[in-house]
Amino acid sequence: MNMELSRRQFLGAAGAGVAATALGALGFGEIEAAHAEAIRAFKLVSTTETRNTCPYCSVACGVIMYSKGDRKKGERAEIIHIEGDTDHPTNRGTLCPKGAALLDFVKSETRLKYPMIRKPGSDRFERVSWDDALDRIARLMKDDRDANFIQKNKDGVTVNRWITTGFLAASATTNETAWETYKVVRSAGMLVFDNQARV
Amino acid sequence: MSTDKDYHVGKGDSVHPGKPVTVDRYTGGARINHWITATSLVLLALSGLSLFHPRLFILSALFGGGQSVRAIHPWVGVILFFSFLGLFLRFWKLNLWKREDGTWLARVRDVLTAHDERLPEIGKYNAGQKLVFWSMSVLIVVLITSGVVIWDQYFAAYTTIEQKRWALLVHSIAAILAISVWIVHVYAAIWVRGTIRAMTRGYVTGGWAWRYHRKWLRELVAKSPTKDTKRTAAE
Amino acid sequence: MTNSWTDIKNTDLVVIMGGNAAEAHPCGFKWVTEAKANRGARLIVVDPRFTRSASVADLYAPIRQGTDIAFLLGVINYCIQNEKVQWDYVKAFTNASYIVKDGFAYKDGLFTGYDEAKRDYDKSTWDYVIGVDGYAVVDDTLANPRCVWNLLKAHVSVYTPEMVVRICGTPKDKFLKVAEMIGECSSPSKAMTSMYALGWTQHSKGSQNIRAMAMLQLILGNIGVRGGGMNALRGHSNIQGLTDVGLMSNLLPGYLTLPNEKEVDLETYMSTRGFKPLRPNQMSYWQNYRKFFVSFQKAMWGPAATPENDFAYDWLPKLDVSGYDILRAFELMNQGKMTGYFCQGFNPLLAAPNRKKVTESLSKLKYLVTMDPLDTETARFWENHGEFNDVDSSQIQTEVIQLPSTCFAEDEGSLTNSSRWLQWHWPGGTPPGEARTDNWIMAQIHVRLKELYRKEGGAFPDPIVNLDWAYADANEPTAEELAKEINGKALATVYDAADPTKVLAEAGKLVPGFAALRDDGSTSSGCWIYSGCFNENGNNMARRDTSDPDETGTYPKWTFSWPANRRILYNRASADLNGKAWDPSRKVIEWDGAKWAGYDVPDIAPSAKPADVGPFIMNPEGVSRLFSRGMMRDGPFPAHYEPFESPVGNLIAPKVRGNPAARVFAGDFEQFAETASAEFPYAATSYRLTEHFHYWTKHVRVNAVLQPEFFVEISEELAAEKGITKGGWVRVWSKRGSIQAKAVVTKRIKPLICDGKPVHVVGIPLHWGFTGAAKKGFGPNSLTPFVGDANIETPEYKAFLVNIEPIAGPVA
Amino acid sequence: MFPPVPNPTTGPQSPKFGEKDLIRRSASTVTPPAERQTEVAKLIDVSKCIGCKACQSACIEWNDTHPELETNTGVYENPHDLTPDMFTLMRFTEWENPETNNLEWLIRKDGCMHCEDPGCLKACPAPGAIVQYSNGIVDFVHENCIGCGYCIKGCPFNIPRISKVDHTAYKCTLCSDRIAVGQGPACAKACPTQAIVYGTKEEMKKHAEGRIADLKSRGFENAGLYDPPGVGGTHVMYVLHHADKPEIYAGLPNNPKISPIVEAWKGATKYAGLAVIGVAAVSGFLHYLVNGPNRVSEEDEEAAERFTGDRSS
Repeated sequence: MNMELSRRQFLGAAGAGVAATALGALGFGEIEAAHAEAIRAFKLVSTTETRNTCPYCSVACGVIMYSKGDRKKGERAEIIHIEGDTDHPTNRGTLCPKGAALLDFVKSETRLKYPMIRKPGSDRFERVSWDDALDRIARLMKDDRDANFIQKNKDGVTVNRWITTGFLAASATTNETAWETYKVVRSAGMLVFDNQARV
Repeated sequence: MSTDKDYHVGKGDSVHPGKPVTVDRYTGGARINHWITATSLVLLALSGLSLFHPRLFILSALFGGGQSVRAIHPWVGVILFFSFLGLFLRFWKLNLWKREDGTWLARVRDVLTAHDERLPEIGKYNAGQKLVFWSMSVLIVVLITSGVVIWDQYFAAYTTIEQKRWALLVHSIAAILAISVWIVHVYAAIWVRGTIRAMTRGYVTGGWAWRYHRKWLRELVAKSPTKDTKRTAAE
Repeated sequence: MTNSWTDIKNTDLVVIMGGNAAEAHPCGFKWVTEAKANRGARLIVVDPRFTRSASVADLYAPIRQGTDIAFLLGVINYCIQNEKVQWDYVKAFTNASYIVKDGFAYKDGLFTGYDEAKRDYDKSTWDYVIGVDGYAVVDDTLANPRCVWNLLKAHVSVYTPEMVVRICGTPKDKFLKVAEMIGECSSPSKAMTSMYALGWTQHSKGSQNIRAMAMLQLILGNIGVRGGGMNALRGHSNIQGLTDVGLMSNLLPGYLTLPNEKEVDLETYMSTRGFKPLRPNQMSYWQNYRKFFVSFQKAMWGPAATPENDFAYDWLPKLDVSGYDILRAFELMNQGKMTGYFCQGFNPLLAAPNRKKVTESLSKLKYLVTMDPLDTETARFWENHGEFNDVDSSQIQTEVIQLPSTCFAEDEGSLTNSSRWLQWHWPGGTPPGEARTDNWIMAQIHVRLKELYRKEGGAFPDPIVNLDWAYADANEPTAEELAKEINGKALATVYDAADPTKVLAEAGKLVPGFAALRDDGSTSSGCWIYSGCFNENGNNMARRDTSDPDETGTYPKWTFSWPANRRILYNRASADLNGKAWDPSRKVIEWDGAKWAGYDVPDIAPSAKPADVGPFIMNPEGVSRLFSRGMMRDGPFPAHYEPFESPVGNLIAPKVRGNPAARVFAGDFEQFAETASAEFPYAATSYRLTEHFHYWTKHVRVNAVLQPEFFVEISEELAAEKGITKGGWVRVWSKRGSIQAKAVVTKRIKPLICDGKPVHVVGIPLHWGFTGAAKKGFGPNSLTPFVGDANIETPEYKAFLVNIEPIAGPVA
Repeated sequence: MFPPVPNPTTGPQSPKFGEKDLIRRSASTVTPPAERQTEVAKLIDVSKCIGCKACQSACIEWNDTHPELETNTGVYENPHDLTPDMFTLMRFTEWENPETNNLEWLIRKDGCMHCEDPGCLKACPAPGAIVQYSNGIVDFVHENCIGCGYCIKGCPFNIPRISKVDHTAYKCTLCSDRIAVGQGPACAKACPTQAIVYGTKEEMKKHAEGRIADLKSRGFENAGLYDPPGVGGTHVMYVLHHADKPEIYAGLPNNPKISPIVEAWKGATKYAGLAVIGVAAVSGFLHYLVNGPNRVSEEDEEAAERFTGDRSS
């Protein structure tokens, strides 16, 4: 190990990557040999890298996700490791205890996989298809909007507001999702609209 | 009818007149007990030594590798402990120190040069055997105690690391001594011909008893019933 | 943040107050460590608890939660009394010399114009004297007793060190040391940075906490300079973005505001916006308001927004109240006035105050829709989890639809961090099961609703059916399409206003930035302040150039920083009236005789002469405000008010309870413990721990391991008094609820002596609930009061009253 | 800023060190390499540490361990101790400085120190279960480990832990797999404040000097480097604000060395022991050569017959 190399790599010498691959042909066997006794095989070898941003706090540290399979090639991609991006000016590769455990967020056992519906009075969720869930939502919205939309206030001023259905926007969705959400919510005339800025 | 002399003879010891005279020295139970102890002691020595010195690690192969040595050794230790406890209960009385033992010991030169005629008459055990008995008793207690302290798989939580360090040291030293005592024990049995038979067949010849443990023989004869069934060496 | 995380390395003094950067923003805190290690910067932490930030501080001063204004006005008073003022800066760049209307006064904790019934002010006197020339009257000598500076001097004079100590419980020597260290930063060659977060915002006077420090920073001349600034650490990864894009009841994107129902048409609406300059030569940038508004309307409704229909002005809903924030939403729900509610990645059951009220409110809905990658408590508010969620499902008639969304690793787009950097990220993993992106989900909702209106007609369908939805795939707009829409497009060719021969943007092209936006409908832009993020140069948010000339920490080519890729706001203020840097070693931009140039994009017209044009271009004055005119609901100066639940009365104005201008709903006043309550004697505060992030990471095995179980923190003194043992169980209850927790007994919390009597602090971390990998637990919000900040309604999570007792253990 | 740990490259690479660089191998001898690799070290600056546990998190993720979910026992340490699945642990101490009366929250990252003279390796009976590379890394080789726990007794810092699952010893590897391919340890890369830095031991010592100077300027006269000579120095070092009393940092040993008991056991006893056994065996053998067997003579038998005969006729 010598720091010269690591500094070079930090400066992002793309060549290093190439060189490493070139070494691969003869180098890989060596790794196996060397690892046979003690040193674990480097687990990121021949994984796909993807740049992302930590979704937690607003320091917004750069992270690199390592996956088996490449989404860009339309493959199924399974993320096997996430660590800080040293090229990122703010975090310089460092991560906090949350960021350093992002893999377990992606793979959390309580990640949601299917749309669910809980009927009034029921004590459980039941799985539904996306179509049924979304049609149901649109129907519920329209019925409420049609029933409670206020076009003019008592002074006859056009107010076009809908205040019986509200929307609580997230805090980790992208700006693009936020903008799309804004369009959808405002165009429907919703005023009960807030985000997590306050909490 | 027990007298103060009784404790020179063991349960089941008896003499059979004839040509040659035979003398029962160990019952079947005693012999089984002894051999269990012996086997476990050997296994312990071998497995223990494999962890004691790198050069001897090869011995662990006999047990299927270091992991199994680590797993087996303490359990064999437990077997040894209880098995030896059996021997102890059988023989501790007979191994109590006697006046003549001092004299015998004082003439150890004659012992080693086989001038048994110059030695005092000895009961069932001579001082040497008694020393082996008592040292083994002490060492095995030390070994089992220190052994439990370093039996991390089950007892790690009960002692400090410093205590475990001491235990390791004590355990290895005690083991060395035990092995040495064992060597003496085994050698003596080989050197004094006719001894091993006592632990294999359970009896010795009258001559053997007369030569090495005359006092024991006298007492056996004294307490033996007036008539005794003859037995030939042929049996 | 006015500055950026990386800029903090340039500071000489870091004041962490109202936040806990080391604990909540460790990787940002790195730059504090760098400043300490490389330029000998000092770190001050002022907090009720000895936090992780305090563990590496040079000076820690304890303070009772909710008394920050008293502390800060105390420091301002110290600076004024001890001449620790950067005079040139204050005179040139603040409204210190502006003359205030005669009617304005402050007495007994109230400013002029208070209406107790409305809990609101008539702010007409909170303004400058306007001269015959239509400009504000100023007195550069600061001799006029009615000038802002003299009013401020008088206003803070009551906050003597003695008074601060009585109110805050801070030991006098510690307070004076803090004031002294801060005072040193009035030198132009020294910069102090303020790092704050929800420790300041989550109070009934949160906005004024921040104003108080902002005023101090102006007096020290630390705004706009490298290593200075007001740096809001912010909470979630894109809370800055969601606020910028205006996802709030009363906002339009880019901090434009939604019309209220008095603003019957576009002209009336504009009449109260687009300010004219209050001093000669000033830029008063909001003069461009109409351009941004019209471009927004075009981005919403495209061709359907025409000059004839006031660019679809009427299609925007009009407010009848100040806003429908989360607290009002749950109040309305609780009154049975709401039918449906959507939670897009938000967990109000745990995140909103007074959980009992929240549960009751959700139970009164007809339908609730949640969209989240994780199984939130809110989605299961109807499910019985014993003591952790003791509800009767059969009695709850709310229909709940839970939609699985993708997480960061599986979607694409930009997030805006607290440095105002818009950073693009790429998807690297395949979503689990049938999880879909939020873009797809929102599109589906719109498309299906629109379809129903097309088929069935119904209440005023126009804004829905005419919503501009020209995406390649109407079912799932791509992040790129949306980003371009946010940046803005030239619908007709746009020419330079100064030189009509010069084309700024060809028709159909993306606009280069907001300077190209027009108010005639020839441009569109979803969020003007983001304009420039994705222009004809490409996706600037995806830039990864790490160059940083002279290592100033600017990183001008890394992603995109709003506005206009500017890294330090008000950076013109880093230079004096001649355009030279106050501190040559801290140069950001300088006037080279013809234009402004330097490391950063000038926050001023490049040709604006330094002596003529003030640095605070968004203000019609061109200067910053020590006196905020009518901009704040609760006063043009901050004043000390106790929390609504307080262990001691208001020593400044005994008659005033809480913030007199804060909104309190009818039912909620009864739910406050009275001041110095014997029933609820302890001052509680809620906060985050470094091992967890809000209510997400309890779903993350590793973080659950690092901090597995809910606990509260108390001092050794209180523990002894109550017979509470380390690691033992306690019950903590307020007037609104009760929780059970393990007790962490620590030296890091000490009783504070306030006005002669000890105040015990009870610390209550959040993070636990009844779903996820960690042990089931409660959160502080079963206890917190249902009241918010007077200006922006952030709930008062940081200061409330509780009682505590040891218990055998939770009843299973 | 100290040069951060570089991003990994995903292409196959030849390892920077391996078998050929062993300088010590437990219960066996190795022929040391012709030239020693540059010694590496991890420097933990306690005065920069904010106790965020990012190191623990990164360690778990990189090494794919699965620590148990415990409970809160009134302290911040979680897990409560090092375990076979938790190679590093933040230890928190609330210390009131008698000189200043200020509270100091001392937070120390505990874990393997990678001693130059490793007690674990000295105590280990299994050939090749513990190895030391010429760059200073002390690593456990699980295929060779027999789970005897001798390393625990040998370690002056109470670091190794035996897994109840596979009965082998676990501890920090200094991320040998990362270092082998020119990376730094996962904890060092993650550490938000660079309280953990990694490089050559010389670089680390130089970096420490600067840190110590800064601490002295802040009134910590006794700030210093913890690189205990008792174990020949370590490849994980601390910068302490109170280097004069390391014990206040959750019992960091003051001048640690391999326990004399272990030295005695693994030193003198080992040889003396075999000697004793040898002597016993040999002397028996010689005695036999000299004296031959000790036989019962005919006379003895007759005497016995006579004796028993008299009594029983």
